[in-house]
Order: sequence, then structure tokens, then C-alpha cells
Amino acid sequence: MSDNIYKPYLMAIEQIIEETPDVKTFRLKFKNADDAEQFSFKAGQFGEYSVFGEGESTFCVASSPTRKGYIECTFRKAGRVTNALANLEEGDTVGFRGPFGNTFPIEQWEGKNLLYIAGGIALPPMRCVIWNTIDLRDKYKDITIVYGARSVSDLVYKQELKEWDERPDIKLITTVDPGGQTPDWKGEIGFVPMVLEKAAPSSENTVAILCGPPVMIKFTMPVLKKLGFQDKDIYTTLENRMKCGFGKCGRCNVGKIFVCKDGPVFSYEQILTLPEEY
Amino acid sequence: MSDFEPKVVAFVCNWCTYAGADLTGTSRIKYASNVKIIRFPCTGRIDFMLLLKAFANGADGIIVSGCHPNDCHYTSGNFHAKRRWIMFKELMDFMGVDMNRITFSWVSAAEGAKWADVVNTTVTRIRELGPYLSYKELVNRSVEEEVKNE
Amino acid sequence: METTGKLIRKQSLEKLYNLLSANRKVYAPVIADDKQVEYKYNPDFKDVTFDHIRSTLSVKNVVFPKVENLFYYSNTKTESTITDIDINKIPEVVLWGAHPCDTAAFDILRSIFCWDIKDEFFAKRLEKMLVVGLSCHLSDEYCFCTSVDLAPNSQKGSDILLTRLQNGDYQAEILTEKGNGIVTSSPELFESISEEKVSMTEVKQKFNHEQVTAKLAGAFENPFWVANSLRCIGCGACAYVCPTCACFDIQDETKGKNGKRYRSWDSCGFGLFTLHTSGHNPRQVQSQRWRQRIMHKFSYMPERNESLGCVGCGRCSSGCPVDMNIAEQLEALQNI
Amino acid sequence: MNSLITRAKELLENKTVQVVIGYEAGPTGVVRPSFITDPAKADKLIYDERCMQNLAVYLTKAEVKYLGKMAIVAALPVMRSIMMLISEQQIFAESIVVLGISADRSLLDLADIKVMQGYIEKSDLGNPAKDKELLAELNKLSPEERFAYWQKELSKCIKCYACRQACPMCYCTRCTVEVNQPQWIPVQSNTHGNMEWHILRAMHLAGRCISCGECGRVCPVGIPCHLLTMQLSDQVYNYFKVHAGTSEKMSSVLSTYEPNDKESFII
Repeated sequence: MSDNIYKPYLMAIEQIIEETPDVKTFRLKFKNADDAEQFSFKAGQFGEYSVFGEGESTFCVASSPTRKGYIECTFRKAGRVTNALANLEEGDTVGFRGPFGNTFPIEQWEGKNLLYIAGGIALPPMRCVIWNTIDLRDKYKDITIVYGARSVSDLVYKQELKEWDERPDIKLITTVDPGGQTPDWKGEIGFVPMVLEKAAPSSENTVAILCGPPVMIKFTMPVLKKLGFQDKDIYTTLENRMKCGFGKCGRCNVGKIFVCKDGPVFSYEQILTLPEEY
Repeated sequence: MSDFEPKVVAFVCNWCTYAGADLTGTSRIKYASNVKIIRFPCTGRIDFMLLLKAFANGADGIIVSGCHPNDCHYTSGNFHAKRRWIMFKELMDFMGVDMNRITFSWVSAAEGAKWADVVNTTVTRIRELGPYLSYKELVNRSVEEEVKNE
Repeated sequence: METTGKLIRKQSLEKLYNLLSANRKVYAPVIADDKQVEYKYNPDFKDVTFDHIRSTLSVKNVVFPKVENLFYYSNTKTESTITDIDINKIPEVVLWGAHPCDTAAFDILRSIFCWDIKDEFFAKRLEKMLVVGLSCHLSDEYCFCTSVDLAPNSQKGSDILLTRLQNGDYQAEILTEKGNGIVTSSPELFESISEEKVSMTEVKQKFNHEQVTAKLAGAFENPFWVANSLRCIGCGACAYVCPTCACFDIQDETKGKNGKRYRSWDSCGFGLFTLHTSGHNPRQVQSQRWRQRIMHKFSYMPERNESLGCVGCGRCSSGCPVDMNIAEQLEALQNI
Repeated sequence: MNSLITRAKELLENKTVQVVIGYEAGPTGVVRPSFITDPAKADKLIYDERCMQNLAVYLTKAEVKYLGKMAIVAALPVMRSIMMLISEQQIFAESIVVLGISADRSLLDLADIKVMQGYIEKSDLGNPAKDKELLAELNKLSPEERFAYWQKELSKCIKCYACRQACPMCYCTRCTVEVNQPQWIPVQSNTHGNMEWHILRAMHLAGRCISCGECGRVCPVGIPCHLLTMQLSDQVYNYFKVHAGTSEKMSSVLSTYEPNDKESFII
């Protein structure tokens, strides 16, 4: 990469997966072999994806660093850039700048149980770390994934949910909001916090990784507390609007903390020290 | 200047002028081919910003045309457009934009001949005025401003 | 490098100016038709002003232009290619007659643009700039450089600092190798320093910035912010005239197949600055944005960038349409 | 102005309003808007020739509205802005108390909006004299000269949007310049884009501008951008014989029409 920190890598869209009517996953490959060679990232980091002519948008890398040769991103059609991305086809070119930000401390978690809790479009930022720990399955004890969405059609990564469900070494609980179920829905029906409370996973030697809309976080935290989780054992990610990705453009700060440099991964213990600006 | 071919953009409404222009064609009336027609549902939809964008992208002249008053497909779109054009024209005049380069007209679906006439007189007038250099310079100067520091 | 003091006669100043402008662009202050002081590239020496208190805009655009092209791209149906901008083509610029507050701002900007990873555009522009500073012999009620560890004759950021002497000649402090290069190339313009007294303004200290920073640490939820920002109308004037405000936006602009990505000035005072696509806005109302502005400069930056984000030039206050006087507010914050 | 202070105190004391929006002199002597919530502090209020800002801009501001019912010190331009805001249903007539100030700077007794309307109708509704002169000068120039003049002026624009933010009529939460699908106006500042922005601003204010001149006053780089909207105010009167902000029931010129609107340029 040149010295120009604003210049993205050119990536080709290798595969497009339609997750839901407005959510897509792209598998991206570096156009330049050298770039692919020297590129590396860790679970939790994010990048700036660009459509030339429309601008850049920030999402987490959704694939695991253990899967080499490509990166994946999942996004919902929402604004100018994501709409433009959604209109692209396989073989088209996009830009990628990154990786930026900090990572999930998965080394620290070795030997512990992992509890992943995600809601809606918040599974993608967690998918990276989920696969990363699954690919290093021996290092962790029980892995539990609780995932909920508004309706069955809003569940992303349906193929993978099926795969996780079938694996004996992963416990998967999926749920949809009441009214969002289909006749053949086999998972739970109810909001994530209630489903979590019912499942009552042990907090003993366990790290909880929580990601979802603010309202889900708000109601899930008391449940985790009730289950005996300590603030330092709960991790989440923050999202703020970003332009540069490296602490210069001045948008994403929460107090003195830059989400792009000091985040996006925070323990709940850290979050409690931050002013409410996210 | 003899080899100058004016670029004229026409913003027309679907129901009258566009149909009128169609009639010009089916009636085999010849008119200047310098005009590029952009069809809108109604003159009420023709935002003044579009006119500015036409100049910015190299148009030398503009035609705006729709249904005669009282003939609007949506009853009042052209009355609203008329007020907007009045204001726009006055503002452009005040800012020194050359209003001889914009033709406003009413052309009905039956006025194929009038459409040809509107286009031809506009193209002739723009041909006499020459390319809209001062606006092009304005756009170019802005590009230069940006690269000045590079 | 050790500072050396020299003397430039009033009449030699023009020679120095012409010498510098012979092979570089010179950016110097002039008084425009509407009586505002503005910086211009290569004005005639006779038009250059030496008696301005502050220019309307700061001089940060020499290193952080209001629009900086980042690269060009070209799109076909499926392919995109990127053309780099050759930053080595960035011209050499002499910044002439900038006051100490303005020149001190470059270090602060560097602490933003070059912390962690280096912004080459900024760094190159800084490298290609020679600064001939000018101490202030005039000031007004908006000035507060002395409250932020600066003074009307601070040397920070200048390669050569001129200070007017009472007889109209100038003292020239040669502060860097770059500045020394000018002396070596035309030694005839510089004489040994005389006994003549300097002509300098005095700026009263309005607050103690360390106390302000200490107070701000616990002031996030203070009702002060709402009470004191009700009148703020949320324009970007303060940020755009500020010599140290560095927040920017990145945008694409395409014409046909070709386009460019550029960055342009932005302001934390705008409501849409932090707006998420979802509609959620972490800084929803103006008081939160005003708090961000003050906190960033006087609390976050001292901690994260080890520099205060303010040079006390007073532009934000003099340029504010509703008299959001920053020095006054900091003074009040010191005592909350 | 003692009568103003007394009246403000009264309103706050008997809880008719929770805040009085007026003018005060800041520590540097510069006049600034003041938000008085405590009757004891009403003595700060002043009104003199320096009190130029159009305070009506605060009537639609969330944090000010949050304070409660408002009274507002209002000379003619502010009164007209209030009228416009009522006619565009941005504020309710009942929700504000107008402390009207006459041309000779005395407190008016405006019992309600009807009385205010009567006062406005009797007043001179043209552009301020100084701006009339500037407009006349510009209108004397050739189109080429005017084009050059505006290019020179607008090249200075830094897109700080003070003109928009200071205008009581620019109350949209998302302005057209901030719409990015499509991006009508370039985000960056360059002469051409700046010109497009000011054309857009003037057009959106056509028939709504009440000629207070606030946009020009607040411009940090001194662009007389108020002349654009004022020229249109003149033309609105010229063509349609209406002045903005004269009635609480008026709909804006560009959102209505008369079948017999006269013009001479449409062929």
C-alpha cells in the first residue's frame, strides 16, 4: 500500500449472498496478489468499504481471520453507500481500507466458556469472532450462541445457523419476536433477554459477548447480571459514524475515546466509564 | 464559430410537450437535432436545480416546456411551475446568468409545428450567442481551485 | 538549533519578500476590498499588511486546505482504477506575516494528523512550508494567547520571527535551519541586532488552562452546557475560522466515469456531523455539540494529543454571529 | 428600556411565560441573544440600535422550546418572521407572547396576533434603505458584471452555513444540501458549488424571506448574500403584490398560484 492512508485496496466481489430482503453478504478478494499476501487482521476489526462515486461506509469484517484469502462483509441497505453496494454484482470492484480498530481479546478467553448473544443485524460484527473461536475449538470450553431477530426472514446467515445447530460442540438458540415466526419455525419465540433468562447459561468461567440494538442491550444487561456475570466479563462493540477510521476526522469519539482506535470492542466495565455519547 | 453546434437540453412534460414533440416527428417536420429531450411527469416536477446542472454539464442552451395554462394533466402543476420560473428567471438575471439561453414555452400535444419552431429559434439564437463560455469558465475555475494546491 | 537574533531594516523587508517570492509561492495577508484581512498567494509587497490583528480565516489551509483531493478514480462497468496524487508536487510555500497564534497552531494540527498513523498530505505540506512569523504589536479584546501558554511573540511554528522595533525596523529571530538557510543565502539583508526596543502588544491572561482542563474532567453532565449554548445557532463558522479545528469529511464526486475522492472541512457544530444512518444521533442537540467543541480542545486533546487544542487567536469569538465568546466561557468553566 | 424589563418581569413572575428571549450586552459589549428564565435577571435586557439579530430563529429550536412558553422581543422583522412561522405551522400563535418594539424603539402593546398583524400592515415592508441602495447599484450593472460580482463574492464562501442557521425560515431538520441521494450541491466549497448553494437558498426563501438581512449580517467572510433573497422579495411584490410575513393565513408565494399570473417571457 502506498503512503496514502486514504487509498483503499481494490477488491473484487467474488460472491454475493442475499441474507434477507435488505441484507447482503459480500465475499471480497484482493485484486492485487501482493495486497492479499501482506494483509492480515484480527477478530473484531472493521474497515471502510467504498463504492467509487458514492463514498465509504464502515462495517466490521464478518469473516474469520482463520479463513485466509478473502474477507466478508454483511450490510443492510440503509444509506447512499449501502444502497450502491447492494446494486453491485459479482465481479464488480469495491474499495476496502483497513483493518482498523481493536480486537476481541480471544487469547484471554482461552479455557473459558463463551456465550454469544446477538440481535438482528448485529450478528455480522460477531460472526468474525464466533468463527474464529470455533476454528480454534480446542482452546475454548462450551460455546453458546443466542441469536434473535424480528422475524424468521430477518435472520441472517441461515446456512451457518443450520451448520452451528447441527454441530454437537456448539449450543445454538435462535429466537424470533412474537409474531415473526413461520408455521415451520422450530426455534424459540420471544425477545432475546427472555430467551436468555429461560436458557440460563452459567456465568461460571464464562465470557459473554453481546451485540445488538440499544433496546436489546438495555434489557439483556440485567439478565446477565442476574445470571452472575461481572462487568469485566461482558464484551460488546460500539458503533459511531466514522469517515477516516484512524482517529483524525473527529466524528466517532465518545468522550476522549475514539471508537475507531480504542474500539470498537469494549468490555462493559469500560463502557460504564464512558459518557453517554454513543 | 461556424463549426459550433449548440448543445441544448429540453426539459419537457410528459403529457403535452413530449407528445407534441412526438407529433413533430410523426408529422415529418424537420427540426434542429441539437436538442436532447428529458421527459418529466409534469413541469411542476422540473426543479430549477436541474437547469443549473444542465449548464454545469456543458449545455449551451435550455428549453423548458409543458402544457398550456389550464391544460395541465394534474390541474395546476404548470401554474406552480410558472411562478417558480418567474422567480428563477429574476434570480438568474440578478446573478448575471444569461437568460437568453433559456427558452420557456407552452407546447401542447397538438402543436408539433410549434415545437419545431421553439427548438429551431432556440438553436439559432444559441448558435448566434456561441458556446456558454462564461458558465463553463465558472465550472472550470472551480475545478482549478481544487487542484491549485496539488 | 540555537536562536540567533538579527535585524532587518524596514527597507530590506521588501527585498526579503521579493527574494522569497522569486521561487516560491508566498501566502501573505492583505486588506481586501471589504476591509477584511485575508491571506492571498503572491500579493504585491505594497499590498501586504503588517498592522492586522487577525485575518478573518486562519492560515491552516496552507497545510490543511479546505478541499484536499485524496485520489482520482475511474469506473467502468465492473472495474475501478485509482490514480494517485503525487504529493511531491505540492509546491513550496512561504507563509508570510502570520502571527504567533497562527504559527503555533501547526504543532497542534500535527498532533492530530500525525498521531498514530501519519497523514502524508498534511506532513508534506508542513514540510514544504517556510514560516516568516510576525509578532503582534496590536491586539483586541478577543485575544487570549497568554491564557494558553502563548504570547504575542511566541516563536512556536515560525522559522523566522519578525518583531517590529519602535523605529520601524524589524528584529528577526532565526529559529530553524530552514530559516537559517534564508539568512545564509542573502546575508546582506540581515544585520546585527540593535538596542532598539521592540513594539509589542500586551494580552491579558483570562483563565488558567490547566484549571479549566481539570474542571472539564468532571463537567460532562454539568448544566453549564445547555445554559451557555442556547444562543448557538449551530453554524460552522467557529470551526472554519479556527486555526486548529481539523475535523473533516470525505466525499466522492463523479463526472461521467471519472471522479475524485476528497476531504473537506467539517464542523462538530453541525447536527448531521454524527448522525447515524439509522437516525440515531449521539449528539442530538446543540449543547452537546458545543460541549464537544470545548471538551475536545481543552480536555480530550491535552490527554490524547498532549497539546491544547486552542491558540487563543479569538477568531471563533469575533466571527461568531451570536457572540459565543470562548474565552468568557472558559473563564466561567474554570470557576464552576 | 425600562418598560420592556418591567413587562418581562411581569410575564415571568405571573408565570405567563417561562422564558423571555431578548437581547443583552455581553462582557465585551457585543449584543447577544439572552434567554431570561428568572425574573430577577430581567434587568439584563436591553434594546437599542445594536439589537439587530432576528431572534425568531430560536422559536423553533428544540432546547429553547424545552424551556416552556416563550416571550420574544420583536421588532418588525422578528414580528414578520413570527407571522411566517405561524402561517407555515411551525409555531402556534398561542404559544408565544410577542414583546413588540416599534420603529422608534418603544414597547408596543400587542394583545394578540391580530393586533400584531395590524401593526405590520401599517409598517414599511420594503427592503431596508441601505440594502435598497446596494440592490439598485447591482441592478444598474450589466449581466456580465453581475455574474463577475457574484462569482467574486461567492468564491469566498466557506460553506459554514451560518446564513442558513441564522435564518428563522430555514427550519428544516434536513436541508437540501444535506440530501445525498442524489447529492445536489457538492459538499466541498468551490465557486460554482457555492453559487448553486446560494441560488438554492434564495429560491427556497422566495416569497418567504422577510428582508431582515440576518443571513448577510452573520456571514463570517462578509458575503452580502441577503441581497439575493431581498431582490426576490422585491420581485415577489412586483409580480404578485404580496409581502411575506403579513398574515397568519398566508401561504407562501411559490406554493400557490393565480391563474392570471402575469409574465412576458414564456412563448
